[in-house]
Amino acid sequence: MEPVFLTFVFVLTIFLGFELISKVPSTLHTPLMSGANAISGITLIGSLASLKTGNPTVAIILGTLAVTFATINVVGGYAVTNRMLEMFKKKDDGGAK
Amino acid sequence: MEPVFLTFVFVLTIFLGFELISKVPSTLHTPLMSGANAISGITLIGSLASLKTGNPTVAIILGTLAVTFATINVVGGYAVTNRMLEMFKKKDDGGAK
Amino acid sequence: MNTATLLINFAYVISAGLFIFGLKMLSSPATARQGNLLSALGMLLAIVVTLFYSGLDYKWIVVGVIIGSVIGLVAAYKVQMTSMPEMVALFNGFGGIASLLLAWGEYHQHPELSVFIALVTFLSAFIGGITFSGSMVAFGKLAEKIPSKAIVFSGQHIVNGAILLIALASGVIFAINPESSYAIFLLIVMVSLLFGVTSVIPIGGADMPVVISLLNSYSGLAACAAGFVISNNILIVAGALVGASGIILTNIMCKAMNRSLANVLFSGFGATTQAAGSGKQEGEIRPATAEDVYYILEAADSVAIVPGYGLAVAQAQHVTQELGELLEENGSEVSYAIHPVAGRMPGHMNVLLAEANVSYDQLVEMDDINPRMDTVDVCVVIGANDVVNPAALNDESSPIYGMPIIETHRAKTVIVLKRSMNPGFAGIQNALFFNPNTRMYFGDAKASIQALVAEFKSD
Amino acid sequence: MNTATLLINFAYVISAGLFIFGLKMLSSPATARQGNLLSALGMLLAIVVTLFYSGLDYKWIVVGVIIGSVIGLVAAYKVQMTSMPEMVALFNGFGGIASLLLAWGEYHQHPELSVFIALVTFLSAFIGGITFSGSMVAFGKLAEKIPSKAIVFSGQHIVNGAILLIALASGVIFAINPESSYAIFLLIVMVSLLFGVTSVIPIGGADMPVVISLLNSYSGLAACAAGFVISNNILIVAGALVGASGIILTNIMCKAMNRSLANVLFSGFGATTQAAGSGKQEGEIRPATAEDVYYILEAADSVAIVPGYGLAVAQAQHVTQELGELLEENGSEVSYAIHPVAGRMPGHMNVLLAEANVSYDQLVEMDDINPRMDTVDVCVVIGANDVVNPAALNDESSPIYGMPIIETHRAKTVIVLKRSMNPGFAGIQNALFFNPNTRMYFGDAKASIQALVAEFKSD
Ligand SMILES: NC(=O)c1ccc[n+]([C@@H]2O[C@H](COP(=O)([O-])OP(=O)(O)OC[C@H]3O[C@@H](n4cnc5c(N)ncnc54)[C@H](OP(=O)(O)O)[C@@H]3O)[C@@H](O)[C@H]2O)c1
Ligand SMILES: NC(=O)c1ccc[n+]([C@@H]2O[C@H](COP(=O)([O-])OP(=O)(O)OC[C@H]3O[C@@H](n4cnc5c(N)ncnc54)[C@H](OP(=O)(O)O)[C@@H]3O)[C@@H](O)[C@H]2O)c1
Repeated sequence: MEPVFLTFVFVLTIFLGFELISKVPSTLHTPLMSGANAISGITLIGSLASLKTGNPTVAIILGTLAVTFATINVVGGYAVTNRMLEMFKKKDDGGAK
Repeated sequence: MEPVFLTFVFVLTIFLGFELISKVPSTLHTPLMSGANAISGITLIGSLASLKTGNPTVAIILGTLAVTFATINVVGGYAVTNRMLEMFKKKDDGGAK
Repeated sequence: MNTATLLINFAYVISAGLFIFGLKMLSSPATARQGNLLSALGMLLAIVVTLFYSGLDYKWIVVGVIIGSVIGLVAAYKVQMTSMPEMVALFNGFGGIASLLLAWGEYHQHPELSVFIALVTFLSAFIGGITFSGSMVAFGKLAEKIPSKAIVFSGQHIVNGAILLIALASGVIFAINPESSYAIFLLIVMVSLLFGVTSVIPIGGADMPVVISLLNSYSGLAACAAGFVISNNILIVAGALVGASGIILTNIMCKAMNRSLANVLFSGFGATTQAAGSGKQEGEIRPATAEDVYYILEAADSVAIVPGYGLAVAQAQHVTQELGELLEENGSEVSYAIHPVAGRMPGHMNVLLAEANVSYDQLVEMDDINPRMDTVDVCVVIGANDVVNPAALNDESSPIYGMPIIETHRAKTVIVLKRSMNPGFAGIQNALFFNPNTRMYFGDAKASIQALVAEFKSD
Repeated sequence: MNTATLLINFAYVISAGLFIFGLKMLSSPATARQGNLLSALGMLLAIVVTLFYSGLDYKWIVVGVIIGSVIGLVAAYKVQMTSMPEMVALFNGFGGIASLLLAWGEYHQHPELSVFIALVTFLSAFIGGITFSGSMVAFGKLAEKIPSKAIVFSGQHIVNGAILLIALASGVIFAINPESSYAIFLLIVMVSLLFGVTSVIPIGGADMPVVISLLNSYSGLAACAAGFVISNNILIVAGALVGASGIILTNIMCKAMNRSLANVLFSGFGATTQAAGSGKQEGEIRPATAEDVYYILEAADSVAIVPGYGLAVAQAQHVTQELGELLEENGSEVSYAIHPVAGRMPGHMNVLLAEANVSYDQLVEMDDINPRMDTVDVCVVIGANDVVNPAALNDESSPIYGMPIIETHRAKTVIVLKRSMNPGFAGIQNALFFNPNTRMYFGDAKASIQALVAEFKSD
C-alpha cells in the first residue's frame, strides 16, 4: 500500500506546487529559483538516515559524500537566497527614504 | 506508519483546498457550496467497501443506510450543481444574443 | 495487499486529481460546468473501481444506491432555485449521517481498535452526528418548518458546554478502551445528535447560510475522519477539500456581514435584535403606485436594480430581467448592483439572475457601484432590506453596524419594492424607507414588476 | 515501526507545512525574506529530528555536515550578485549528485529490491546523475570556463537518442533483476553522467538559464524518486514542490522568448544563429561622447533606462541608480523598463536594481512601457541587446522573431551603452544600433555611466 500513499502525496504536492509558484511575481523569480534549489537539498534527510553504524565502507563513503553535497546545496542555497532577499528588504526602506 | 501518511495527505489537501477555493469568484459561491457538498458524499466509497457478504445484520443495516444517505448526497449534490451551472452557461449564450 | 486493491487505490489517485481539476475549473463561469462534471466523473470512477473489491454484498449495495439515486435526482430536479439553501442543508446532513453510520458499522464489526483508530472513529461519529442534526435544524428553519427566529433561553451556553464536555469525556473513555465501550459509543451518537440541535437552534434564520457553510465544512471533516478510520486516502482528500471550502466560504460571509464567527454562533443574533429594532418607526413614508413608478423610471437616464432576498421569495427574477430590457429599450443605462450577502447564500442573486438570462456585464459589485452612487438617477430595490440599511453606516447601536452596504440612500431617487413595512432577516427597521427621496411601492415583487412591465408595454 | 520513528515522521509533516508557507510568502517582496527563513527552519527541523533515528553513524555525519556547511556558506557569501546563475547551477548539481549517491548507497546495502523500488532507485540515480553533470556543464558555460557557444556536431541527436536508449534499457534490466545487476547499476550511473553532458553541451550559453531551471526541476524529481526509494514523505513533498517550481519557471522563460522548450533544448540555438546574423551590418552608426549624451539627457523630460546583461557584467547597478537620481534632480521623469528575460535569469535585473536601492515604483514592466514608448524622450539602453532588437518584431527570418521586446526604437532618442558592435547572446546583429535616432555610447557600462555622473556633478 505504501506506493499508493506516496503517489498520493506526490500528486497532491505537484498540484499544490503549481498553485503556489504561479503566484510568485516575476520580480522574485531569481530568489524563487535559488530558494527552490535549496529545498531540493532535502535529499540530505535521506542521506543522514542512511548513514548507520556498521555500514560497509562503500556505503559509508557514498553516504558521507551524499551528506556533504546535500549540505552544500541546503546551506549554500538558503544563505544565498537570504542574501538576495535582504537586498529586497533594504530596498523597501530605501524606497521610503 | 499509516497515520503519518494519512496525515501528510490531509495536511497537503487542506493547503491545496485553500489555494483552489480562494480563487473561486463570489458569483460562483452558491454552486461551489453545493458542488463541495456533493464531494463530501465521498463517504459513499467507504460505505460501499464496508458492505461485505457475511456481515452481521446490524452492520448490513448500518451499511445500507450509509450507502443510501451518501448516494443521495452525491447524486443530488452533483445534479443540483449541474442545474445551477447550466443556467450560467445559458446566460453566456443569452449575453451574446 | 493484493494487486486488485493496489490498482483500486491508484485509481483513487486519478479521482483525487479529477476533484482537484474540477475545483480549479470552478474559478471561472465559463468552465464551471465542465468542472462540476469532471468532479462527478471523479466520483463515478471512485465508485466503479470500489465495486471491484472482492467479497462485497452487492444485493444491499444495489438497494442503497438505487434508493439514494432516485431520491437524490428527484430532489435535485424538483427543487426551486429559490430553495437552494435548504437543499444544500439537507444533502449536507445526509453526508454527515453517512460518516456516522460508516464509523459505527466499522466499529460494530471490529471493536478491537488502536487508540488512534478509536479516536478517529469517535471523531467521525461525533462530527457526522452534529452535521446531520445541525443540518436538519438548519433545513427546518430555512424551509420555515420550525420557527426561524433564534430560540434562546438562559443558561444555554452552559447547557451546550455541558453537552460538549460529556461528548469529549465519552470520546476519551471510548478511545482508551473501545472494545468494551459499545454503550459509550451509542451515548456518543446520541449526544452528537443532541448537540447538533442545541447548537443550531439558538442561531437565527438569517445566519443559517453561515451555519450551513460551516456544517458543510464539518461534513468534509467527518469524511476525513472516516478516511482515517478505514485508511482510505480518497476520503481524506475529498473531505479535506470540502473542509477547506466550507471554512473559506464561512469566513467570506462573516466578513461581508462584519461579524465574527463566534458572534454568529453564540450571540443569538436574530432573537435579541428583533427586540432592539422594533420601536424605531420614525418619519413619514411615501407610497407610490405602479403609474408613479413608471413615470419616475421612464425619465431616468441610469437605473441600478438592487435585488435581495424578496426577489428570491417572489421568484421575480424573470420579470426583473424583462423590466431591465424594457428600461434599456427606453434609453436608460441599467445595471444590477449585487451585494455579496444579498439573499440567503453567497452568490444567491447571481444564480437567480443567471437563471433569468441577465448578461454578465450588467452585474456590478458593491465596491464598484458605491463610489458612483451619486450619479445614479433611480435605484430600484427589489426585496432587499438589510443590505441597503444605512444604519450599518451611521447607527453604532445597530446590530448590523459596520456591515458594508449598497448605499442606495445616496442615489437621486430610491424605489423600494416590498410587501409591507416588516423588517428583513436581521429584524431591524430601515431608515431608508423614511428618506425624502424614497418611494415605497408595496406588493409582492413579482406582481409589482409585472404591473410596471404592463405600463411600459401599454405605452 | 516504533514511537520514535512515528514522532520523527510527524515532525516531517510540520516541515512540509513550513516549506509550503515559505513558498506562499515568496509571493510578495515584503514577506519573501521571512518566507525563505521559514523554509530554512523547516529544513532545520527535518534535519534535527532525523538525527534522532537510532543507530546513526554520527562521526561521518558530522564530517559531511561540517564540510558541506563551510563550503556552502563561503560560496554563498563570496559570490557576486552578478554570478547568481552559476551559483544556482552549482548548488543544483550538488543536490542531484546527492540523490544519485543516496540511491546508490541504499542499493549497495539492500540489493534485493521489489520492481517498484528498483524502478525508483533507477530514476533517482539516473535523474540525479543528469542533474549533476548537466549542471556542471551549465556552470562551466556561464562562468566561461568552457566555450559558452552551442557545441553542435552532426548526428548529435542520434548519439543522444542512443545514449538515452541505453539508459532506459539498463533501467528495465535493472528493475527486473536488481539483485544481480550491480554492474548494470554502475553503467546507469556512468550513462546518466554522460547524458547530462551531451544533452547540455549543444545548448548555447544564452539558453543556460532555461536549462538551469529545468535541471532545478530535475533535482526536485530526483529527490522525489529518492523519497520513493526510502519511503520518505518529506523528500517527496519537498522534491515535488521544487519540481513544480522548476517547470513553471522554465515555461515562463520559454514564453518570454517565444520559443518552445524543445527548440531551446534541441535546436543548438547559439550555434546556428551566430552564422545567420553575422553578415547583416547595414547603415551607419552614430557614436557619441559622454558630453553629447550629457546634453541629450539634460534636456530630456522623460527617461527610460533599459538594463540588460551588460549591466550585470559591468556591475553598473550602483552607478545606474546614482545616474537615475541625478536625472530626477534635474527634473526628468525616470523609469526602469525591465524585460522579463533581460540578463541571464528570470528577475535578474530586479535583483540587481534592488541591490542598488532603486525603489520599486520606478520599475516598469515591458507591457506597461511599450504602449507609451512614443512619449519617452530618451531610452538609455545599458548593456541590453536582444531584448531591444526590433528584428523580433519585423524580421521573420530572425531566430528571435516573435519574442516580445521593449520597443525602444519607437522612443524619440535612444542611447545605447555597450563596449563594441558585438552581438548579444542570441548572436545576431541589431538594427536598432543603425537607426537614425540612435546614438552609440561605447565603453564599459560602469565607466561610461561614471563619466556621465561626473558631467552632471561638474555642472
Ligand atoms: N447571502 C448570504 O450569504 C447571507 C448569509 C448570511 C446571512 N445573510 C443575511 O441575509 C440578509 C440578506 O439581506 P437582503 O437585503 O437580501 O434581505 P432581507 O434583509 O432579509 O430583506 C428581504 C426583504 O424582502 C421583502 N420580501 C420578502 N418577500 C417578498 C416578496 N414576495 N415580494 C417583495 N418583497 C418581499 C421583505 O419585506 P416584506 O416582508 O415587507 O415584503 C424583506 O424586508 C442580510 O441580513 C444578510 O446578513 C445572507
Ligand atoms: N533572463 C533570462 O531569464 C534569460 C533566460 C534565457 C535566455 N536569456 C537570453 O539572454 C538574453 C538577454 O538579453 P539582454 O538584452 O539582457 O542581453 P544580451 O542580448 O545578451 O546583450 C548584452 C549586451 O551587453 C553588452 N555588454 C556586455 N558587457 C558589457 C559591459 N561590461 N559594459 C557594457 N556593455 C556590455 C554586450 O555588448 P558588447 O560585448 O558590445 O559590450 C551585449 O550586446 C536574451 O537573448 C534572452 O533570451 C535570458
